[in-house]
Amino acid sequence: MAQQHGNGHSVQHHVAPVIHYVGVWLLLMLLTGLTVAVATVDFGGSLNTVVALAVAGVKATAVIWIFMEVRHAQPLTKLSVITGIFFLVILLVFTFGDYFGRSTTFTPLEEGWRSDGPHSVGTVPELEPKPAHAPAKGPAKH
Amino acid sequence: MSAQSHTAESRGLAHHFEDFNQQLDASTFGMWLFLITEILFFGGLFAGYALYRSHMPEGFQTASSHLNIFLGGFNTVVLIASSLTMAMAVRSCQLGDNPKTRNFLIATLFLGLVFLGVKVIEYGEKIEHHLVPGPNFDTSIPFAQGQQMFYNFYFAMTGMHALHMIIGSGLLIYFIVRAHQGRYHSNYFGPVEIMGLYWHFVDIVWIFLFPLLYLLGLHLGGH
Amino acid sequence: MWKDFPLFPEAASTSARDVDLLYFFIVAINVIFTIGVFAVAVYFAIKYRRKNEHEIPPQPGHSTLFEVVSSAVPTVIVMIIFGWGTWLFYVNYIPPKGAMDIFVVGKQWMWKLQHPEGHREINELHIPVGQTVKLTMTTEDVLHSFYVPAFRTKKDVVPGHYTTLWFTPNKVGKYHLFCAEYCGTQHSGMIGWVHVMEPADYEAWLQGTVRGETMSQAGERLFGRLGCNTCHKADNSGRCPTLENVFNEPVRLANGQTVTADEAYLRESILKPTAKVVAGYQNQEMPSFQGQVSEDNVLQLVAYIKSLKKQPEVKK
Amino acid sequence: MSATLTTPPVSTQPPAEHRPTYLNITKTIGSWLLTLDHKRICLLYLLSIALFFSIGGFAAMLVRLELLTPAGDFLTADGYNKAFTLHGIMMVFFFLIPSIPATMGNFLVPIMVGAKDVAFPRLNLMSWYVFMFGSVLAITSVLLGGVDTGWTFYTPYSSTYSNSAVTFAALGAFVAGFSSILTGLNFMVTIHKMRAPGLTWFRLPLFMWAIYSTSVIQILGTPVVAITLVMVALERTLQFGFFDPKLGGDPILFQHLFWFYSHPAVYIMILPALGVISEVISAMSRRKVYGYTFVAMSSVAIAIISFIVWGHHMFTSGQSVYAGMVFSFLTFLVAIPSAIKVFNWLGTMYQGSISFATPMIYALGFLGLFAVGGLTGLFLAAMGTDLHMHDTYFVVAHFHYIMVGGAVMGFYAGLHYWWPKITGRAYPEFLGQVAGTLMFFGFNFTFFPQFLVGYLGMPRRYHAYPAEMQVFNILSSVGASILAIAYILPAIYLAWSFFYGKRVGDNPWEAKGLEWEIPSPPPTENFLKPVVVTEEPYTYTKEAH
Repeated sequence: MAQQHGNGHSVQHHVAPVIHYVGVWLLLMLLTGLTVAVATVDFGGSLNTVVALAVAGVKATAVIWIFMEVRHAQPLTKLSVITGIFFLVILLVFTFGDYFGRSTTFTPLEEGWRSDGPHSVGTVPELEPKPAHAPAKGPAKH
Repeated sequence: MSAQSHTAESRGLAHHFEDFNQQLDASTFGMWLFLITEILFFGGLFAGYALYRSHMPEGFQTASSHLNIFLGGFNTVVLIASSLTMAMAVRSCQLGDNPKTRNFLIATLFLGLVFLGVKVIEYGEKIEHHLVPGPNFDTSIPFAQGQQMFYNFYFAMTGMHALHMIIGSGLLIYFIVRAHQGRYHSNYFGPVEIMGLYWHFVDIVWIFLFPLLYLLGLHLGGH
Repeated sequence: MWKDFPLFPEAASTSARDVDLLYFFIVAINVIFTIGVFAVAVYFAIKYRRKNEHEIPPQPGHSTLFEVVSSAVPTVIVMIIFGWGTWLFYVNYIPPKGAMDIFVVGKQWMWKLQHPEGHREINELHIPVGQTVKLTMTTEDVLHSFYVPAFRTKKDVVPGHYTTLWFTPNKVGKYHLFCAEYCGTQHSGMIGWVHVMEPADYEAWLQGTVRGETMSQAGERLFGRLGCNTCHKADNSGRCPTLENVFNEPVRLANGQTVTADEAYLRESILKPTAKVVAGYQNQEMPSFQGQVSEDNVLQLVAYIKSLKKQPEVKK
Repeated sequence: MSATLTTPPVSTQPPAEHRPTYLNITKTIGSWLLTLDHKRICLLYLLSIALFFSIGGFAAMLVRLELLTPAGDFLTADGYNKAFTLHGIMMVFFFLIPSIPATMGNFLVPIMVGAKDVAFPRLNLMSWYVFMFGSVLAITSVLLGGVDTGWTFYTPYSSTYSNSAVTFAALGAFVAGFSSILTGLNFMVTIHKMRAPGLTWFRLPLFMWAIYSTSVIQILGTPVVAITLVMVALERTLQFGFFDPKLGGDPILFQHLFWFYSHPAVYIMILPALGVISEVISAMSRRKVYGYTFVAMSSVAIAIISFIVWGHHMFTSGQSVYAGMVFSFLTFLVAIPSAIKVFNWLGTMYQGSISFATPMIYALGFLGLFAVGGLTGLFLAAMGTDLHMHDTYFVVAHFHYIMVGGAVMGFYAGLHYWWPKITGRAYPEFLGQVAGTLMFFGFNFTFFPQFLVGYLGMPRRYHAYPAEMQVFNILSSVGASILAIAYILPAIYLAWSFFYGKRVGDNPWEAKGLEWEIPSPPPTENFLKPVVVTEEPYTYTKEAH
């Protein structure tokens, strides 16, 4: 894919009509209005962020696809855009994986484990390593 | 990317490239790789922002409600317009029309400076209200710790974004001069296209910053 | 001579033996593969050494079987180690019930340890053999790490969080205590000893040392001095929730979530009251005590709140 | 791969003194400092990293001298902390990361790709100046009293409690990171866009695959540490409390952001060495690399998997047990490609015609030490044992086996293998073999005792330790002095050979590769005639030469 040297010197590069650019500009203006409108509605909890990011994502894709001419670009350029975003997602997912994983605070009470985090792990048989002598019961917290 | 040029029709072709196609290919791909590093560079800040927002939601929402939505929205519109003028500049450069390119670049530069002007106003406002994190941060406000963390990221992110705008404006001036000298032609427009990629990227960063920083608590009302 | 220079650390806790077992398993694999690889390389180098300057040896073919085996065998071995190591960690991750609580506060270059009965120790920890001990640890400044090599375990101590570590010593003796996370100039001075004693000697030690007030007594004194009792009343008549019987019970928050009132929750509510506000109470009432109370005081207040029981039982 | 060059057989080229080469084409200092020639930039880098390697080595000697005695009596506590931090920063940011990519990579990438120069020559020179500016910042931090946070800059110590010149060191590392990004970017574009006709991906030498994978990591990882160091600098100067627990910050977030780059960074250090060893073993045994595609793909696999394993640095920092399990599992996976490479190297040596020239001595040493380094990683990837071994000298020994046993041995192997091509002169063979063997034994003498004292529980970064651990530290310090000699010896005879070494032909090893088909030292434009590549790499055909 690197070797399709153009025949001779000229660079074939088809130039998009102006209407494409103005069209995208209008789309972006609309989406900005939508961003503000969407922010006034309470979708409850974390859904607000998801919706806000989705609208911003659409705007960003429009800019990338048309303004930055990725639609005419080689597959390699498309791949590099996706790789960049993919590794950013890796950073976010694994970092938050750690933080969300922590919220399941285990309280090994009598009836087995009860997690207080948003997602309950359910009852897991009590793992009781045999201390030499079991003194009086008392809540031990992680 | 373009080194000394000798014959007229191969003006702007660097010695180590076979032809214009390879040179454009290489420089565009190189720019995209640089933009990947920028995605991850801002990504680190977004990761920090997202984590602390999930830890201190009320602080972030209260602080975000102080921000002036109108100025933020106006800036977004200005930046989208500058993206349009930038794209038109690249298009006219591809057609080899140097004067038109120069004019669109000047428009982009003007919009960029308007954006920076609005930022200066906003920063001035924050400094007045002692909302700049650090020793003189006004800790009497509710959720002081959460608000201070919000302003940490507000100044870090918009500051880094403004820095990229300043660098962009400097580059625009350079390209305006070269366009004015008529350096570009339909085979040699790579540098302006790369400038366009950089500018559009900076616009995309703002597209994400605007909802995350300005519209955070809008649904709670109270603006 | 070798007694002074041990080649292998003492194993003084129940989990030490398991860790050593996994250690020897991996050492065995390491020895086999290292000797194998290096011996084969040297053998080939000698057997196929170049005879004359321009010799061209037969060129290799390609056998996918070799490739599959050379990746499958390491994968299997490595998964065995993964399973074993993760099981070992997971089993020891949850402190068993009924452990003796010790509170540890790391401070730049010393360990402050507090027994609930009131004994305070600096860089020293006296514990009876066989008694499971659970350490609830925090730090007043930078990161530290509570590390006892003889028990084969360590845990970083992070400012702003409680981290826990537990072990059950099963051998009497005096073992090193180190700070394993770099914490500044005297990082290598932040060391001490863990004395594992026979229960009888431990009791003697308990009586022998001067006993300050217990942690909950110190907590009660602080509770009064800081004016907490003006709002937190036993009969729930104050403007703030009562604290009787609160510890380790579910608490409904203003934002609808339910959280267990564990040590971390109590600490956060003292230092950052607005973080998790109890349902039915505004969030502006309680001032933050950040900076007014040290980590030791917070631990004492938590111990006091843990000791508050509904029926007017004599204070432990 | 042999390329059908249309020039007459090279041997009839006039000797190097009488024809223009990239070395003698211009003589002024200005022409060297403003050069756009990738081969000259390689030599500029070689000199600068030799300087930083000696500074780092000097700091290492201070550390080893201090650890001779249990009591901290040679250096003060603060002095020791600054010594090991200087050792860490100099070695990681200013020697290991640029070592092979910036020197041999710069020299060979355009040649192995069949191009006149890298894609962006001016960017290449700029990356050297950015690198030197970064080093000036780091040296300034030393002159201002040194920095005592360790090369990991862990907050909150680095951002609020340390009163040493942390900001300068952090900005120095930040700027050096940019030089690494620019080099990686340059190589990726060159390999993608400037390959000679007929040079498909699977005809690229394995060194190119290794450099390509390293560039992927440099581009994807370095920006994250750049922003993290900027955040630390902001926190120190303007009190922006990103990581300050008193202002609601979380030090664990710093660790996540830091290790997201710093673990892939250790693969930036070792991957080029793996590429060099593939080249050296293939040339010294005169055999095609066994399982070429597997070895190439394992480089790329390492580059990608290295981004999802960083949690194994944080098993003991209160990380959630689920995240720990996921990170532990993935860390074990990343060991597999390295195992594939080692077995395929052995396959290459089987039935080969193996010469014991210096590069092969270093490559054999590499095989042994890299095997130990890789396998001792298994202890630290398993959560059960990591609890005991984290932050002890076991970890120090593990990563030195990979970095010094692997990356530095690989660097020396490559330096000796391509020395005739870079300078057109031969290095003294016997001295080279002596230095290689000395380095292997000196290295083991230094770092093997650290495994034992590590399991005994001696924590990292201690300048005073319990008396019963003294034997191991004495052994290690003695070994370190042998290792120092083994490092200085090549520096001396290579410098000598640069000016007075015996002239060599274009292919002294009779190896296969585009770089062996051009004169040594090569002319500025590398290839005298356009290059067309027609066959697989490493094709040592049966007919006698």
